[in-house]
Amino acid sequence: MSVSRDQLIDFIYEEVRMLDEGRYDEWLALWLKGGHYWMPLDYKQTDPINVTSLMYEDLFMLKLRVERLTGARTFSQKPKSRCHHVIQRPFVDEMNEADGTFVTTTFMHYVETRLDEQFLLALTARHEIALVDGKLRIANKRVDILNCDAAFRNIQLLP
Amino acid sequence: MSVSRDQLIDFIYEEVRMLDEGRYDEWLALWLKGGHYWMPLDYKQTDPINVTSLMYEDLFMLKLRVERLTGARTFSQKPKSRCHHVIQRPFVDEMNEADGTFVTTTFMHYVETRLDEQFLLALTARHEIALVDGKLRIANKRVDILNCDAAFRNIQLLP
Amino acid sequence: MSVSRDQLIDFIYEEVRMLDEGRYDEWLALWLKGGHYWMPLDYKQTDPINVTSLMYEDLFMLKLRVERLTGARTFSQKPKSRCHHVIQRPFVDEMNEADGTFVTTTFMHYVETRLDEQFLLALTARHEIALVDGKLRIANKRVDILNCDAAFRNIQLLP
Amino acid sequence: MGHYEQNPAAIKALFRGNEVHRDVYTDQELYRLEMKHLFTNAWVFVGHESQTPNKGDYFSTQVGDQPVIQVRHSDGEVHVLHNRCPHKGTKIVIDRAGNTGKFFRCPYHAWSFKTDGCLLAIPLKKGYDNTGLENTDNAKGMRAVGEVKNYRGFIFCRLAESGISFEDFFGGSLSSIDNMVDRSPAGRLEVAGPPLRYMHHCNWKMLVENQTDTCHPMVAHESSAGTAVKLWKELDMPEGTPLPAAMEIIAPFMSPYEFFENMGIRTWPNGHGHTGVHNSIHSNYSAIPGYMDKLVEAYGEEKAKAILGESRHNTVYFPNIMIKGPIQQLRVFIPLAADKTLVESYIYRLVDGPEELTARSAMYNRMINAPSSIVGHDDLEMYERAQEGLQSDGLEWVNIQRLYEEDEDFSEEAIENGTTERQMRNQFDAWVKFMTWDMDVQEAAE
Amino acid sequence: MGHYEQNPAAIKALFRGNEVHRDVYTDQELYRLEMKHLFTNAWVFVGHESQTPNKGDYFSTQVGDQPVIQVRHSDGEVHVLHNRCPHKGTKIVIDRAGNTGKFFRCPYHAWSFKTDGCLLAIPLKKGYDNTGLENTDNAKGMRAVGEVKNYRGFIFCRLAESGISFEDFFGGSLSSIDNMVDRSPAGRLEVAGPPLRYMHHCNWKMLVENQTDTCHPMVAHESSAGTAVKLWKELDMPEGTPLPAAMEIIAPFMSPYEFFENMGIRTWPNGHGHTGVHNSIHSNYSAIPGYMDKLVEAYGEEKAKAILGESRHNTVYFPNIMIKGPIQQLRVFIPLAADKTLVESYIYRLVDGPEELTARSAMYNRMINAPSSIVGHDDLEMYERAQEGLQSDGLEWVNIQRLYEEDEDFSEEAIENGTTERQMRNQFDAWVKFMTWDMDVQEAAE
Amino acid sequence: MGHYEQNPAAIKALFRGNEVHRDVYTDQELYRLEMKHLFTNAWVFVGHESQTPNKGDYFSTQVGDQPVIQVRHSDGEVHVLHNRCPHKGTKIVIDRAGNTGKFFRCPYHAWSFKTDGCLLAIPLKKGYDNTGLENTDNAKGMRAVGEVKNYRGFIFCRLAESGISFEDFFGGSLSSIDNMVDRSPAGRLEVAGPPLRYMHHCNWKMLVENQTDTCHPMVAHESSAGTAVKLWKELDMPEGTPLPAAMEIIAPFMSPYEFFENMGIRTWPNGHGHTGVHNSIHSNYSAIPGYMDKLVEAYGEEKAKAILGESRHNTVYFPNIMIKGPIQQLRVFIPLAADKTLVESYIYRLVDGPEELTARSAMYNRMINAPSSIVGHDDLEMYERAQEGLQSDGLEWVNIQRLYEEDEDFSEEAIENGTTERQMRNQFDAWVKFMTWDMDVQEAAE
Ligand code: FES
Ligand code: FES
Ligand code: FES
Ligand SMILES: [Fe+3]
Ligand SMILES: [Fe+3]
Ligand SMILES: [Fe+3]
Repeated sequence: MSVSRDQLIDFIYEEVRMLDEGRYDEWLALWLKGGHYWMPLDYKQTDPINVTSLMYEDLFMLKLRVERLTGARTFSQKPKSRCHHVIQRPFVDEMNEADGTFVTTTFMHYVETRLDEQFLLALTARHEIALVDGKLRIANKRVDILNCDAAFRNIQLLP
Repeated sequence: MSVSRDQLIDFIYEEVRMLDEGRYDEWLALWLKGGHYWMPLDYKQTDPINVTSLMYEDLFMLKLRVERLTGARTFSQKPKSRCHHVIQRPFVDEMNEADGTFVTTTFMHYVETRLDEQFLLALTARHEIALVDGKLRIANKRVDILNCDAAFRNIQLLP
Repeated sequence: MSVSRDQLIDFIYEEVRMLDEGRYDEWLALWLKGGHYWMPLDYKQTDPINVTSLMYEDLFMLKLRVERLTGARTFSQKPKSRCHHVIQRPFVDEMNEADGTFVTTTFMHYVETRLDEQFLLALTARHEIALVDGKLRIANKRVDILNCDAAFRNIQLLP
Repeated sequence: MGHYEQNPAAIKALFRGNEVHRDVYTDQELYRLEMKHLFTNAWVFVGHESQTPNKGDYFSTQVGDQPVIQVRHSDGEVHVLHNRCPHKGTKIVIDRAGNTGKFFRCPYHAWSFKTDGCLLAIPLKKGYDNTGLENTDNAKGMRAVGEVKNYRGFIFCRLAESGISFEDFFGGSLSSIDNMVDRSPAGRLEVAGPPLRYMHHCNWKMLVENQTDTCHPMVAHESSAGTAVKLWKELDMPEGTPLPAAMEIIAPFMSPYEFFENMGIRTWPNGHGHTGVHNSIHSNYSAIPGYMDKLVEAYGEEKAKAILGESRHNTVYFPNIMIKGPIQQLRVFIPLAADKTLVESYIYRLVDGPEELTARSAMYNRMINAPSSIVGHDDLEMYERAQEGLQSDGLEWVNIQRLYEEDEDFSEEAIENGTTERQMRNQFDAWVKFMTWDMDVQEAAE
Repeated sequence: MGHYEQNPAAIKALFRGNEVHRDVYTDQELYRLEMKHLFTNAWVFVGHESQTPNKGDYFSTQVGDQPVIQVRHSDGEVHVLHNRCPHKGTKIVIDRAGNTGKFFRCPYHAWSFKTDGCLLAIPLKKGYDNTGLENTDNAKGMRAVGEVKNYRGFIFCRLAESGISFEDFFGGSLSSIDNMVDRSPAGRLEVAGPPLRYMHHCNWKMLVENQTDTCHPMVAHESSAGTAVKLWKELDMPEGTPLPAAMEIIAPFMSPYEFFENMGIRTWPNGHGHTGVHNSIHSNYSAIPGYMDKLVEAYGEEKAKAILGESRHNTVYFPNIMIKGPIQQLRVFIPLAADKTLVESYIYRLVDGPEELTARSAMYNRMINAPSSIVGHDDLEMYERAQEGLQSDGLEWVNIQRLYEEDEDFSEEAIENGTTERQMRNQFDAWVKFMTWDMDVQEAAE
Repeated sequence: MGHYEQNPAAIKALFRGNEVHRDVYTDQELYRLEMKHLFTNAWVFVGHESQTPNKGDYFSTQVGDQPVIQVRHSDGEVHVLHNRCPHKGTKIVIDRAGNTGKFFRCPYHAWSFKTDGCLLAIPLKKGYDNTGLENTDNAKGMRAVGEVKNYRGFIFCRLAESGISFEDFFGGSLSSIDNMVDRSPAGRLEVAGPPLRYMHHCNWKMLVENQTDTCHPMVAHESSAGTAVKLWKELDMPEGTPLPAAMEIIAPFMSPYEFFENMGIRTWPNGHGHTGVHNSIHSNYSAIPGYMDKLVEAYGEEKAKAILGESRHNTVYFPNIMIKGPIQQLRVFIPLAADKTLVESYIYRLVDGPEELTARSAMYNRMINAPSSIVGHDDLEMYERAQEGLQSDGLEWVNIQRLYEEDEDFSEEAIENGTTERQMRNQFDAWVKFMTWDMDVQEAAE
């Protein structure tokens, strides 16, 4: 079965929508085991392991993060935060029909708000996507914040 | 006559452009009688009638709003505000070919400026669209502001 | 050879990406001689010559601007700025197949950051595109800032 | 003008009877003194009991600049506590409302408190044995405000431990709250949804004064109300077509000066007062079928008539709220800085009353008082232009002299021509009184 | 350094002739005193008469921190009024420019005023009968500034009712304005479009000092001007190819120190001065065909030659503007806070002059003074680095000692080597003079 | 509380042994005095020498509110210079790090300086002949801080020219740095990448106190650590499955009070102290194969065991850093305002040590101390709630009384129960000492 450019693009639009609508179970289900959500701390960072990142999380950590959001004693989420993406049409950078792996790059804005505060992050997301059992899945996701080395307050949801 | 997903998407792009370019007569002409422009005050608000909203306006109120903008004694518009949308590709959520009704969801940013001040709102717009006499028309429009319950100063144009 | 609406749209997406990724040589190569990058100072400004603009630059000035960014004594770029666009799908306003000239309008947000500061501009870009030797090229580019008459600090990269 | 701390004379000099010095609107030191003296010694609105209907329900807000919690205690009473953990100062709750169950628990080290503030428990308490903790105020728990009054569902408090009584402070002005509540056949109101939250870059007193400023609607709101009237005319509806609800609400803003003169203004001691003594812009709303019958049933014909006979426009409860009886609206003008004010506009449902009236209140609220309201836009424009204009040294005094008389006595209730600025003067008379309330005392003490 | 209010000695101690204390750039109290004393007692630029050509035309701006309106009155004269309604302080207009017709009308309660500020009418005036309103300043209308002068189309004002005269304040420095205006065959300028508006997070005086800082271009602007020269060389054009306009403008920034030394600097009393006494970076712009003839026609050959013979670089009119005669540019350095300055850069058209010169001015303005200018970028970088660096307690004095001489006398016009920092010292001499102008008086009065 | 400048008595009154007045967290005047006295007279962390390994390498940062540059001079030594051009105050560098070669060159007028700050050259120097420039401090170049100490790679400085010595200031507390560095078989650390930069809207001291606040983890971090433990249980792995690294890090946060009591707390004079005297949440990290052998090789068995025997938790070096020896982490709490603090969290590589330990440090850093960390989220929530809660006048004192004893003597090293708040008291004892260090002197001088 083959995958079209438009299918990959639609996949990204859908993935981001899940985050904004808090459909985390669906979102986690998109991930392949062994995948990592990486948010570098440094501009054009290459090493996720031996220098600090903002996030470099496997599925267990992502589940923990999501589960925590709904906890009765999750104080930093009383009240809850909300988030919102506006994404530019994704670029499909790689299409390896043969092994069913794909890479997309998406420029986007992320807005997170809580009480009377709101902030905006300019992001570039790189998705490694794989076709498994006829389904598109996330193999890895890298999210670069334009000013990744700036000082931030809490970033509580998933950019 | 049938309507394609792309036609619905183009319709939303065009509608928003009218607002940014101040083509209000064209914009009002898109509306069906009995339609309402609803901007909830509360997150996931369900009742537009018996609790407060930011806006819940029929065509008469929308005409009034638009007409006022050009008045000689519209003090809060001397000088005038300007607005600008950047919208993500709309999602077509419902297509009822049979009765020619459609629903789209669009994530967007709205920027409004006046003198040296400018603010940004993260919006999610839900359009109810109907095909009438071969033309796509707005049956209802709901605009949710991400931080709808935050304190705002004047929001003077149409998000 | 004919040009499709989608090709024009893709051209704009690619052009903007070059700016964000700092691929300035590629970007300069898109320009036709005699073209100007115009950023008006006034709202709906019509005259680029005899009143002040923020920018009205020919290829020589654009080359100078780009070359300067990498200079050893470019103090305002130590450290360097970074920029990022999120653009809405471009509108193709004119397609003159005959003489191979085209006009697009694109609503976009531009974010520029340096050290701990970041700002956002709401832009509307008008591209005059020409098909030359089978390649799409930039004949002219006009970038209107929504609050063009507001007071700005440094705008150092290319919106 | 010099510095005002511990200087009652300088503060009294800011109000000359017919005019007030611009510092009262622009000086940040005066703002801090307002918080420390005026909002501490006066009775200030907190919230409505229906915002915390059940035991453990809380609502977090502020009184002046003091963070407080309105909470329904296990005894069913509404308490008002300082929102500050006695251990290290952590705010106990910061969400706008919720239910805390039987006790509050601080999220930092889990000190817990009964819903009346009393200390309930400290983890690993033995760590405080023989430390003398029991001798500190911290060990007492979350401190309650000085005094709380639940008046027909509206919660007021005085931060100061002692001072003027609720009754002495409000006196006859409570009749406006009475009338609003009586409009419910059950004699009870319930809050209807969250409030509008509208930020203004101006001093809070400009907004309070505007509530009885009857010479601005036909001018400032011409672009909205005037255009509405014009558009309606253009529709050229057949004779006797009933006005749509929106027109009923907005058209009266264009009433002529005479109309507002005849409305009348009443002032009460301590800075309270209202417009619309005889009639108001709310007088001609269409009747809701069956509503009168319900009221007669509940109160008898005479009282029912009397209740609906009143159509008071805006009642100002000094220092910082306004209510509209006929549409069950309450607006709080929360002072955040000398040049920053948050307005929260609430509406209430009449228990056992017709839902149509709630719908009317909701429509009024969004049409007139929302950040997206074409009426509100021009009000905010005026306030913020004034805040900037008062920076001018060309003229340092603000004029509040319309229908002014020598030696006005604000200690007596009075009724006057509806265009007088007397109520503004009445407010500044009370402003001086409560600003200097404990200054003299403290001065003496030194 | 202690506190400065009513302390002329402390203010005088900030300037030692060869150096100045960093507080003049960083202290917010000093900023407020600059607004209250310096910008009140000095003559300050308001705008150009061509911004308000017709009766009723207005232009809103600020003098120091005072909001004012430049307006063309019915008598054809330009007036400058405080932008503050005498009723409650509302700014009468806030759009940058417009036409108000025969009168101003306050949007809040419709008090109206003639275009010279006099009260015209108050709605429902009878409400003020017997209130004594007529005895207040409020009843006089919109107050005008102390004094206004229209010098060859440039509007200046002094906020203070009395003080130094226009002629005494500017003296010989007016020759720079004369030369700029004389460049129009008709002897008139017209503003060409809106100004650039460039925000700087630094003190306004850093920008004013930079106008005669002739030792920074070849250093700070190497990345723009130097690269331009390099790129042009690389194009390797045939011998004698005329420089494009852009190169004519930017290349001279790389001139060697000798060039700037020989330019010369002239200082006048009260803080005024200019660079480019003998020649300047504007000297070698290509001539516009036919322009000289027009000037000769208008002025005769000798004067025409004299006019174009001058190529003054930057003339500083203390406290806060700079003009460039040869390209008809004026820049205002508007102080918003100790660490915040808005620069507005205007260009003017020579009435009856060639449009090519307007095009050159427009090109200069956008190339050098825009927020998007590769030259401006490095200037702002220097200012803002200095604003932050001055927070350092490692060294509290800023050095302005280049070509300094003992006991410099700024009361006499002087011409010196073009790299001297004398003009900066001249500015601080005037700064002290006008900062303390009325302090001593007031002190005495106490 | 009154005003504090030059008022040592008022400052001493803020700390009562068992409690501290909220002004120390909220008062902006006290913040400024902290910068002027505390951060000037104490030894403050600057950076690590590995951030500037080669000659000409610089790193720009701040000490208190003073902008400084850490630079490797041509003699190989690390110098700390005020980041302020002696000419007009321009910051010499503003990028976070770089290499300046043999000298610094100011971008404004090209004055240049050796990498020890000495003036190297001034363009067109003759312009200063006979001006007396040589008699100014400006002519000396970029000023160095009072004193610099490189302790095993960690650079500290004292801004004041004279005062307490490095050894007297830190005394026995240096053992924590020793243990961290000794964990490298080579006895050297290298910074591993840039630091996390986490902005907090609270006072810097809240963060420092939190470092030895052992009663908050099991409460404040239940949502992260507690949920982690729960999820891991649910995975229901076979008996003896090794904990993944993430669980090794986060699970111990849920340890019971007893665990933290037994950890123990040690305090040293001058405000230094640490948790984890006997064991800590870092004690049970899995061993890295081969690492011990390397240490034995380097130090011999006994010392190697001793090194790894220590598992000190958090060591606070007063005023504003914390280190974690077992994971080679250092956190700086940079005070930006009374209510604004920037936290920078660094990790270091053990030279010749296993990369697995660097990976563990990186994982700890991002899991616990990142702005996106689910652990950090709740800490920031507590601090910022406290900063707001302390605005409450309901209670003005913050309690730090746990395991408090009468007349505590902080001049002696002490070891206590791991849940005591003694270290917080120890910090305030030092705070008063260094806040008033030169006040009395200055007072006397007057
Ligand atoms: S701060 Fe509330 S329990 Fe410690
Ligand atoms: S404020 Fe201007 S008329 Fe009242
Ligand atoms: S400011 Fe550094 S050289 Fe002039
Ligand atoms: Fe109004
Ligand atoms: Fe310059
Ligand atoms: Fe913690």
